[in-house]
Amino acid sequence: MYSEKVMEHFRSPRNVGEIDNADGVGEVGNPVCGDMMTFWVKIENGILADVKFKTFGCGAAIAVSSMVSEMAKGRTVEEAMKISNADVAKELGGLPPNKLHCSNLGADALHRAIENYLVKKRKAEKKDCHCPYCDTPIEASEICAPCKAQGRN
Amino acid sequence: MYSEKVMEHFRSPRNVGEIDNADGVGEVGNPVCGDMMTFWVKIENGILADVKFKTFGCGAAIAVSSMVSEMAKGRTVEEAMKISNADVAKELGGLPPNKLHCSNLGADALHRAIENYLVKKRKAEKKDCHCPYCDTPIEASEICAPCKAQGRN
Amino acid sequence: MLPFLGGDFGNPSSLHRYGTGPRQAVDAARAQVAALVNARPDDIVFTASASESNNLAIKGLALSRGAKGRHIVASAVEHVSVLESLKSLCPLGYEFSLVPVDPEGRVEPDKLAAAMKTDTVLVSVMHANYEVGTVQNIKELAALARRYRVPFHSDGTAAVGRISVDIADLGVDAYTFPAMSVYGPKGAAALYLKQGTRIQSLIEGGFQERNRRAGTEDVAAIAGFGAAAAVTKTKLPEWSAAMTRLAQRIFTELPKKLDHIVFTGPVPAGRVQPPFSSTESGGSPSRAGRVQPPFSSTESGGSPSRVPGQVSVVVEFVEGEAMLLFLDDEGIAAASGSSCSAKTLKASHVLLAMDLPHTKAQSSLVLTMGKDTTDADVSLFLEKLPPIAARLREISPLYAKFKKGEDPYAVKPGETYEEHGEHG
Amino acid sequence: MLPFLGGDFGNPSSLHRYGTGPRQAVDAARAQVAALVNARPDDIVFTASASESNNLAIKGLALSRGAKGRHIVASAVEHVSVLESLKSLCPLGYEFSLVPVDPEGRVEPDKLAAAMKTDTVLVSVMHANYEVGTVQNIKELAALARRYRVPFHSDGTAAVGRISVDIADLGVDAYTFPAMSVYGPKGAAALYLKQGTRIQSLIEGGFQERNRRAGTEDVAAIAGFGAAAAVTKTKLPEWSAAMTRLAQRIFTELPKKLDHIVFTGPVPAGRVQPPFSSTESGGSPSRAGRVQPPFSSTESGGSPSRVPGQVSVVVEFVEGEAMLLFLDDEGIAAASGSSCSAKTLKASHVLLAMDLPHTKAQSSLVLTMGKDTTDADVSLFLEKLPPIAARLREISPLYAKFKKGEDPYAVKPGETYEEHGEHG
Ligand SMILES: Cc1ncc(COP(=O)(O)O)c(C=O)c1O
Ligand SMILES: Cc1ncc(COP(=O)(O)O)c(C=O)c1O
Repeated sequence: MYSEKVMEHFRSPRNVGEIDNADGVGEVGNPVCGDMMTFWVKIENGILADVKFKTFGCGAAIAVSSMVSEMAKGRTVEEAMKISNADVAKELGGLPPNKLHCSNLGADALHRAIENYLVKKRKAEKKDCHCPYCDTPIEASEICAPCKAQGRN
Repeated sequence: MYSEKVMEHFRSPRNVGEIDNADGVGEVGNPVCGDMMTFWVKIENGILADVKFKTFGCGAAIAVSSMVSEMAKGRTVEEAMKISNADVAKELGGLPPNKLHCSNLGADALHRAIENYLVKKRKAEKKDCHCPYCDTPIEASEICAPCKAQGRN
Repeated sequence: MLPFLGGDFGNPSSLHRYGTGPRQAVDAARAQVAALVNARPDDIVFTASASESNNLAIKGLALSRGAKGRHIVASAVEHVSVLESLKSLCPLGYEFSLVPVDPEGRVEPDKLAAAMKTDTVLVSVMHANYEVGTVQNIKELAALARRYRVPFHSDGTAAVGRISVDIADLGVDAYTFPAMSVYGPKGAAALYLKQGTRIQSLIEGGFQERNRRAGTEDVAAIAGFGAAAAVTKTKLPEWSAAMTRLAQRIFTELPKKLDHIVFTGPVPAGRVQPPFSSTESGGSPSRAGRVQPPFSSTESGGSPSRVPGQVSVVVEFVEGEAMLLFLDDEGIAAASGSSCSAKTLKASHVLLAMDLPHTKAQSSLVLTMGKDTTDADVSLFLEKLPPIAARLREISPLYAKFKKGEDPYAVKPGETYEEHGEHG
Repeated sequence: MLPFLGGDFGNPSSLHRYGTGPRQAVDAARAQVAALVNARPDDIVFTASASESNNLAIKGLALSRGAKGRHIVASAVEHVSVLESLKSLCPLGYEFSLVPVDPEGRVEPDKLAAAMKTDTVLVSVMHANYEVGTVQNIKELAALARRYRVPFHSDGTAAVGRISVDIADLGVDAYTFPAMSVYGPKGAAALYLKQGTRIQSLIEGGFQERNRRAGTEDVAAIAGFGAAAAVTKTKLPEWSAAMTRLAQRIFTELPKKLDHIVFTGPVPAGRVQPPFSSTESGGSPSRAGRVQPPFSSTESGGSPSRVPGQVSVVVEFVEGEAMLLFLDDEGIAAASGSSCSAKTLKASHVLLAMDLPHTKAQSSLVLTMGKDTTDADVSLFLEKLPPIAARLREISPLYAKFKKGEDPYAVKPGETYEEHGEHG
């Protein structure tokens, strides 16, 4: 059912664990749904110096988390934010159709952790609320309405 | 599907043929239905001295005809009239449920041939219409109403 | 070693290793079966019998279109599993029309078109008839249905394994064929369902067969089906040629050895079909002494009008089942459309639909050859049938009447013409 | 030698000799299968799978009683083939009520009685549950239905081959069981139908199976079913005892090797069920720390309340499918009720019906022993599961939270509780 690559990442997941005093933490999913992922990121000079995760979920969820952590590590924040679900599934040599949603979760969890970092960073620097993407104070700009609507900050 | 006895009578039916100048002839069934039987009887001193038949029909129909002819031969007219469908099926060691109607046909054909003889005999002797069973002129008696109703004379 | 059963041991749908071998076996068979009929593997649904495939097709396609309409068109010569499926839909508000066939069993496109209504949601016409061998021009009929935007199902049970079937070319939406058509095991059959065809399942529950047929797959039977399909794909031309030649021997030689016989269904090129020994009410007079139009194996649509290796013949004055029993004694397996040989005790609806009178249907004999049928088998049949027929004619009151110059089929006054299902 | 195919070669329904062997084989198997469950051979209908038997029973019994009423009662823990059959009847004007079960999966007679309506025409309650092993008191439930003069069907797939089944004693009108329950081949199953029970066929056409299921019989699979049933009849007491003992080892030994586990379904006599590691909304508080009532193998109705050889357990903080994959690596086949391990991506409706919270259902593990399961297999499982669970807990964010004293299942504000079928 799973490709060899998926099974390999499932059996020996990379980057499992937590980062103490992480720069960003992101959690997606829910144990009710059967999948839950938490990502921790350490960021140095705009680069993901370390990425760790913990996952409660099926073989695909664990393999996806592992693959995402590998793909993200060493990348710039901008590059990491661009890692898409499709990229993850492709790197894993494909996923069974009914497990594709797991790849969504993995990328989402990473992005949440990075956003968490960006928000914290803005807050520390400017002490007010900025859109994590466009770097504009949220009260000041209309263009961030979508971000706001999604509750991203 | 068929018992050995049925197959034996089917393969070597007894009394096949016609009787020239038979005392009685009876025909039942119809080629449309898939079964048709004709019986011929020769009657001497109230006894069925000879019985012959021809049958268009399935294995059961042929075996039944053969068995009926054997059971009837040498019997008195009264005895032969009492041969029932159940008797025939029993003598044959049973018939498949969907072939039981064939045993009806066989006894019926014999009875028709005998009735045909009785009617001819009455006609010849008395030149009027008598009930073949009770020997009473039909116009004269009420007790033969059932026979009349069945159109037996 | 896999110590536990996992709830569904050796089940192709299951996650664990036990499942891997069986799933691969089923998928390999699916590819082989699809290749035989030029279909996409994903469009093959495995079932347990041609009857199940037909039930699934008729009920499933009709029920899933109930909101659009509830009228179905089928030919009058379909297998009972199609006809009974149609009847079962009547209490649910469905109606059906049976398209008549010509005296050789063919569905004429005009007649099919005439049966179509605005609320027709399904057309079903079998590819070949199991009883008289007639091959329909499915390509033309399916194109006609397509013009009405109505899905088209064809029962290919008697066609697959005898003629080469290209489902893509035929243009059908659904197509039935069992493993037995390719000498595969009992217990496996296919329903081809064109990609995107909506259908309501007959057996519901698990997600096997892409949600179209629940229940643990019969892996062994399916694998056997696949293997048999693969062999058939290579061997078919050879087998067909052999069966055609053997059947031709019967068409040519039997009339020389036995009188008062009439072949039914499309009869090979140029043969003069002898007339029935007597005409009667219900018998179409045009049948008497007609010259059969020649047919070649590249007739319309490239398909022959008769399947290879199929012979059906009326042996007059003799009842079908009685012939079968004596043939069986000689080691010859045959079938008949007579009422006595049918569980229903009704004469074959196929023969009656071809305008053959009841009395003649009772005398039918059907021979179906297989890949292993030999010249010796045919010779045995040609040798044994005439004495069997003679023996049965000797005891037949019909033959006696015929010989005396009487009409053996004359209707006696007051006779009712019910078949003997009613007697019992 | 039988040179011709006779239209239906080697078909048990056919007249000629080819048919004789197969027909005898089918009838012999029918007697063997009937003997296993103390039924009349004529009351056994052969089908191709338990799913088909269930579909035939539910749809066939309900449809043939549509004029009388259109309400059906079933338990909430039925197999999908029953549940989907029920759903398929809704567009035809049928309704159904699902009777809830107690936390050990049992249907209480009072609850069944409460679900009955004046227009109820069918009751269906499975004999044993495949996922949590609960055995229902069918005798009592069937007697209840009989008082309402409503036919009673039971799915015995998980009971036959594990406990001794006496259909006459159970008093049911219809009973499903596949060959696989007795280690027979895939492709054969039975539906027992009490003499005189009206039913509409699912697969219509020919007259096979006394007109209750059309299609050429899968003689090989049916013969295998018969042989397997005969062996099971003699061996069952021995097999059951062995499986019971092996399961008991897991019930006794696993808690000593692995913490934070909870057995589901009826748990053997006198064991203290550990409480869940955290209570939460939806989890019934009565579950925490309850002492399991003892059960013996001669509980009400003489049947044990759990099938031999069935173990179901929640391994907290670990997702089911992940455990299955690692167990598979060790050669151990298991199943899970987690949503990720289901094709539907929904957590087991059986576990949820037993009031187990979603979060716990995701961590379920189901072990089903067979006659060939050995002590070594059980030891292997007892040895391998704890490190697998430990490894997965190590990467589980839930376990991390639990260890930090947080509630791992706390609901975050704004979270929606949809299962992940919705994500994809
Ligand atoms: C209780 C029960 N009923 C029915 C079925 C369906 O069996 P099949 O897939 O063989 O049709 C199963 C399968 O596991 C089952 O456990
Ligand atoms: C044309 C056709 N369709 C369907 C069937 C049904 O086949 P089965 O009994 O294997 O289901 C037959 C059987 O002879 C057939 O000839």
